[in-house]
Amino acid sequence: MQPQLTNDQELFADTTRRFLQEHADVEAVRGLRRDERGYDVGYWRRGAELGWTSLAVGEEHGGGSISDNPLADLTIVAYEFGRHAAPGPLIATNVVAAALGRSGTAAQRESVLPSLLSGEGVASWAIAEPRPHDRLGGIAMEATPDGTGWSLTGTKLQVEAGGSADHILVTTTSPTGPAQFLVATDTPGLTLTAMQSIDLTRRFAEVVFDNVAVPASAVVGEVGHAAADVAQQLRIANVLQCAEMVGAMDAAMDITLEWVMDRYSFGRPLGGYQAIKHRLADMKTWLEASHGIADGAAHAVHNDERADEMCSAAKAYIGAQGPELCQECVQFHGGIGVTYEHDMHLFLRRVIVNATTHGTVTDHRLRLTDILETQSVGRRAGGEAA
Amino acid sequence: MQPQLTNDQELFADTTRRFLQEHADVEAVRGLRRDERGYDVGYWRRGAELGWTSLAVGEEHGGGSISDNPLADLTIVAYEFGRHAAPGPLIATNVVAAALGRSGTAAQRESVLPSLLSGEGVASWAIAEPRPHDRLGGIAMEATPDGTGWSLTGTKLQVEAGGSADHILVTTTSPTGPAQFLVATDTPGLTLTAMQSIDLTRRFAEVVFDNVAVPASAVVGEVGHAAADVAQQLRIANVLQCAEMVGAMDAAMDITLEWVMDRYSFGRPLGGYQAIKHRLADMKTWLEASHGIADGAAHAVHNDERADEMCSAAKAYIGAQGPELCQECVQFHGGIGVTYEHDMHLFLRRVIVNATTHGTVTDHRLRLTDILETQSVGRRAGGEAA
Amino acid sequence: MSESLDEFRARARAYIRQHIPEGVDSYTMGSDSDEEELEDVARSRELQRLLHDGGLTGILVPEQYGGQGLTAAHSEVLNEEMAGRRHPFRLQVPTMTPCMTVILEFGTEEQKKKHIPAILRGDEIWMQMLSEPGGGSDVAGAQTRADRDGDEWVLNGSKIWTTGAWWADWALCLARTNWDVPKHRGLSVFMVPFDAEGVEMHRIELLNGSKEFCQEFLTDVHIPDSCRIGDVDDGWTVGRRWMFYERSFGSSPHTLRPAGGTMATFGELYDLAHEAGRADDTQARELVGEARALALAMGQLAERIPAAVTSGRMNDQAASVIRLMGCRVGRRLSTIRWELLGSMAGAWTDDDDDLGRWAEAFLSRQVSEIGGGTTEMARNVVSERVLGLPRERTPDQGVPFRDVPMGPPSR
Amino acid sequence: MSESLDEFRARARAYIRQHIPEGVDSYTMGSDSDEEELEDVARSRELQRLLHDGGLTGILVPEQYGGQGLTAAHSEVLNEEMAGRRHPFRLQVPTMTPCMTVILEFGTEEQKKKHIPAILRGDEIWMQMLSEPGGGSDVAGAQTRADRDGDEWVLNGSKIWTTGAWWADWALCLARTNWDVPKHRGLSVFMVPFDAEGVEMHRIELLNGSKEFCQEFLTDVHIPDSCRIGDVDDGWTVGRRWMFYERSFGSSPHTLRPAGGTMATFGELYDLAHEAGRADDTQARELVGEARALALAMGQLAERIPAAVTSGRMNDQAASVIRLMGCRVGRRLSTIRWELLGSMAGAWTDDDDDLGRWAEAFLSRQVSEIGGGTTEMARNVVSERVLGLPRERTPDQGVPFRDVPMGPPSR
Repeated sequence: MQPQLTNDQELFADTTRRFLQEHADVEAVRGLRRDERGYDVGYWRRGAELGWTSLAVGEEHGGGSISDNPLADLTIVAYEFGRHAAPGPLIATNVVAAALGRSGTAAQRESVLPSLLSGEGVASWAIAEPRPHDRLGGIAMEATPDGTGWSLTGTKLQVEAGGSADHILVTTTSPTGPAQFLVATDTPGLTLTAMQSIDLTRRFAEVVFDNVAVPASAVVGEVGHAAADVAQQLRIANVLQCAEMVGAMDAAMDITLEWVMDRYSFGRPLGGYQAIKHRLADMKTWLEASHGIADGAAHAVHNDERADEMCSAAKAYIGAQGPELCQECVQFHGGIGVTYEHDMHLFLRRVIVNATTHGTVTDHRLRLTDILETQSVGRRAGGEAA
Repeated sequence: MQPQLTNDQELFADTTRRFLQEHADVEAVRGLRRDERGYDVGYWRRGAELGWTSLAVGEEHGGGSISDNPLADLTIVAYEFGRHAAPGPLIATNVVAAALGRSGTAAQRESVLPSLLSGEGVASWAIAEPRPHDRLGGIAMEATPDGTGWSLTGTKLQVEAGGSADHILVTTTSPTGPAQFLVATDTPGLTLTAMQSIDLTRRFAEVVFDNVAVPASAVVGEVGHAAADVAQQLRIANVLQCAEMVGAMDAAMDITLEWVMDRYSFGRPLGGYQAIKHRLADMKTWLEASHGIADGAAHAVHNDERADEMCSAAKAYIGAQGPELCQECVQFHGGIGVTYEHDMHLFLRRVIVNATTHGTVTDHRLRLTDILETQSVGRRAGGEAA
Repeated sequence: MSESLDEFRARARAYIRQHIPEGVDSYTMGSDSDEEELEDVARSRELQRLLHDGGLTGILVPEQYGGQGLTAAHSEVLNEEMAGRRHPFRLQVPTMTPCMTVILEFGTEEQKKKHIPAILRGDEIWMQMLSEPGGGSDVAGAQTRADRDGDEWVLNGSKIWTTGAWWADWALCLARTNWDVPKHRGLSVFMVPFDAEGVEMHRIELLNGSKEFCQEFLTDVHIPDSCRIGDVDDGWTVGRRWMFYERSFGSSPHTLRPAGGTMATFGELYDLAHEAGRADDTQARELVGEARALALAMGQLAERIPAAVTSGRMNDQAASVIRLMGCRVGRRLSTIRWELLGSMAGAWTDDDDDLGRWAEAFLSRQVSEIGGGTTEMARNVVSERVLGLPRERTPDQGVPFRDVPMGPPSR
Repeated sequence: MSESLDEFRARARAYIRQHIPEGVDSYTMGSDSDEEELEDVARSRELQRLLHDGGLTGILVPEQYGGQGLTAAHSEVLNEEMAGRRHPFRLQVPTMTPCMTVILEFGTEEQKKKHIPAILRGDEIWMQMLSEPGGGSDVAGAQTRADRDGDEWVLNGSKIWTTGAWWADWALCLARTNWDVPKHRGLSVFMVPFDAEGVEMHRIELLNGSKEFCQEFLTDVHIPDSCRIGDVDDGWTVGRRWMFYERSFGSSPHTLRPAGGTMATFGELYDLAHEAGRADDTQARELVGEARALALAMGQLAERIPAAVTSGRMNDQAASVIRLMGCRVGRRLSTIRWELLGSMAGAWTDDDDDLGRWAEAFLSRQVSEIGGGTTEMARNVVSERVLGLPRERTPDQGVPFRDVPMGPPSR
């Protein structure tokens, strides 16, 4: 990630790193394997005190960033989360907190935001849907007007930390276009079911809305005009996912480099065999490019310039190379690398999950082509060189 | 290709090999670069005398095979063609000769076949069409009844040796289904235009039929019922293409193995570097698998058992690995490998062309899925395990 | 005198139809609970006994050791006749090959008479004690020691990656009997019963939750010299063949592989795309076709190489070509399946458990590139022993084993 | 005193708008006839002269050598202002870097005063005489010899893969001046004018018909000692930096790269799919998206690594990471384009000449993985110099060059 941090960012990174080393070491992570939430509530609250959930929210709403680039600050946490395969609803909470900071009503900000910022409460974003609407951006769930409020019906998948969340920010269609609602998870008609996942500590839920009645005050932003908010949420989610993946890849690579230097085979260190060296050289290249494109995406979102394109490029590239890099790391470890007691799979799991939620590699590649198509059509129509 | 040849086949292979070594060495091939036909007429006639064009035609029609498996005999020639990147309309002529032997009229057999068998005449098959009908099996060209004969209109591409051919076997649709016609290239309304190609000696043509009037006697097989003939022609073409590709891959690999043993870098032979060795091991694996699947396809066509599936698997596998193998061979040669004076590109060219005509890799993969789909639907409908 | 293929087929068919239940057995790692696995082992023993009683085991094994004394062609016929029938798949590898084949090739008359009939009856399940913790791909660098003590040998050390050792009976064990000679010249092979005193078993959990693999700790395990296979210090002669058999198990005529067994797997690929809702998408369809082509090419290669070895056109190291192809194809197929899953590849509902299974298979993708010899070792063998490229220079060549650099100690 | 970025931008913009024609120059190998190429070289010299007269060349070169004495940031501004304008692309690499940068770093005052202003004016086009036939990736194994003869050096040998040497003026040449020391310690670097007596030039035809590369035969070429750069036998000090500059040319502030130059290439990918009739096919669309992601990742990497080197976080060998990524991305992009062509990839009509160009580009796919250092060398450097893995042991280390095993002689 960012090669150049400010002093304040360095300090923040260091604090987060040391906190995770102490409270989210690999043994702690393994211990959470069958934990219902997948994280310790006290741990999460203390993380929130460090600022994990406040960075993407303006000071006027109780948040605050380290630098003038809140998203960059947030990627620092996400990167460290990846490096430690750390537990906790980081992406889910921050996406909702940022959305409320941006487009929430005063009442939502007052009633829900503070608990997210303090780590007492958890919220998550529900966007993905089952087949045949499982492609990125496919939304079939409908909000229909119901008196002064709305009635919501549909199914959402891969809702991160759904089981721990007090509130769900749900994205729907409506008669006038995209809409979003903030719904308490104890609202009648809403059913949460745990999903199975590759990740050891991250929990996902299926959330079924069966004629869930919500008041007009549940609307986030404006009904029919939520597209920009949804896009921004996806960007934040993607940027954080990428930062996490890069962190996990860094961890996997470091462990592997140490291993191939220590491990002797036929009287020579593994890392001295040219076939291994060449593959590690390729992996280093993927890793550095992943850092680069992850930073590029964060930068593009911050500057609101080619943001979707860079986010999709980052997810498409890292989502393809990340799992490959971690699998190569497993391979170089031999037998020990495929055991549960070895740490490698924790990073592999995290990378796999991030590569497939909020858009698969294929989804993001297709979106890149959509963007190129628009540019190409524009270029041919306008007769100007891009 | 076939690890076990009969004695007769061995002898035939040897004769062909020695003939090609003498008359189609790499210098001869390079010399044909700007030759209009891409081969010497006398050379082709002498090859025909060796049997190159007679194998797929029954003895009753003047042909004759070496063993009881004419297709296997033919792959022996195709393999040697690949090994030498040899010139001459081998695939084109044999496909048409086999088609006439199988479904030609007595008149066609008498008037056209003898010249193909003697090497005096050349014929080619016109099947591929321009976009949007360029996918394998896409036929838009129509034959419409016209008095007692037929009128043909449409465009055909990648017609091998079109410029040398006296006759074209053209595949069309008709009001009652697929149809095929044998058309002399000097028929009014038929226009041949040379296409550009990667191959140095193989020439392809675009053939435009503009209301070409042909008599009923031009029909090959039965109008509306040509599907089986077309399928068989494609199988023969694919099997021969694969045998050629395997031959070219073998040649490229042999040259490369010799090179990496002779060439020293940093005081050691290139072939002693583990990174190179491991890639060569992969290439050997692709090569052996290509031999295996090429033989498997020839065998499947001979036995008429899972023929389309095996042909498509062979083209899909070899079409993907063949160019990669040859490119790796180029890479290991370094600078000299990308020069015109080095032989490597002759084999690369041949493999690339064969990989893309009569169905690209993608085409054949998609056809494999079509076949699986039929089996799967059948399995689910019939309730039986495949 | 010897039974013709047709006679054999008729006999096999009749017996199988009457005695062997219909169904397909195949192996999915980590999918069973311990109880299920033990039941399955018991069922495998029963099936083996059933086949044995019908004269359908040990097809190539001489009759004096309880086999049929027939040919590989008979074995193929048996595979065909077993299509669609349950079979004792847990007794095939490593019991029938490499273990039984090693005993058959190197065992004394007494050893063969004792163990081979028991194996064919399903009474003895064998495993391989080959790899060691810290040993990696360097099997000949074994550090488990066997010290002579009169008519006995005393074994000390640790072996790892022994599949299903917790329900098996015996193992072949490679141990070091001489530390003062280069590594290949100081090894010997022993037959070790798992119930011997001093054998402690520890089960290893894999990343996908499977506990199939074991690590054995050998502490002063006493083994009679009659359990030694091959000459003292000449264990590598046995070991090379052992590993050849291991690498070529997929095409061995000593294992039972009911015909059509893999066809279902091929079909599954399309079904997977269909189930994942992507059967109409050219991108997914191309992946399915790519996988299909790879699987068919793999199948043809697995026929071609043994034929080439039999005819003498290739040496027996060519089995590594099959192993390498298997690694590469396996990796790609696993990845293709994962790609077909779409968003279900990371988190899935209980309803989509069939899809989730493939997500977990992707997680453990490298298992099959490590177990049974790594892809890297296969590449070494293919490049050096098949292509004849120069051997890798390593510091363990020609020096006494005790002087070979070992790196920091592993656990 | 020094010109601010804004001032510089204003000055550059005004001059460029008035003097530099609109258009895009880029390099497509083998696409021109000799006549076209010579015209293009002449046009490049003119453009260079135009820029020079506007004070827009040698941005980082000190004023005493005819440059502007400004910074990399100014160079970036110039690239931005040059967007959409013709530029002297044939004078960038290897003339500006690595040749001019090597002279700037190692040349004497006299050498710099003589050559750098001439280069900036477009009067001298430079090439690299580095590779040798039979040398492969082992640049330091040069066998071209330079023998001292009073105040002169006599060069004998052959160099190869010199791009466009037939229309260039000068070259840097690496030659062996001492055969009795290990290879890195017996080299020296010379400046050689192509019109010197004894220089014979042979053009090499590439597989795609391009005749851009040359081989030079040097027979008793006499060069004054004043043409030597760096100390005698210390040529590898120069050579290492030379090759560093070569590897990092893509991000060098010494070369002019009008902004947006590569955007057209990105757009082309979609257009190619569209033209090939496959723009509605998800399979083709995924390939286009994959290519786009690779290109963007490549772009970010090319920014990240130099920043990391500048900040000291990585050493200057990290340029090989960019080179390696370029090789891998280039290979994949070339393959993707070829796949998008469909059946036109093997044979195409004149109407589809645009598509055929990509088929020919696939044919010469490896050129960019060989020229400028092979992918394999880049992997060696990344693994050994960036990751710090053990160096490959080779028999040429520490022995006199004349005793290094060479294998059979090459032509």
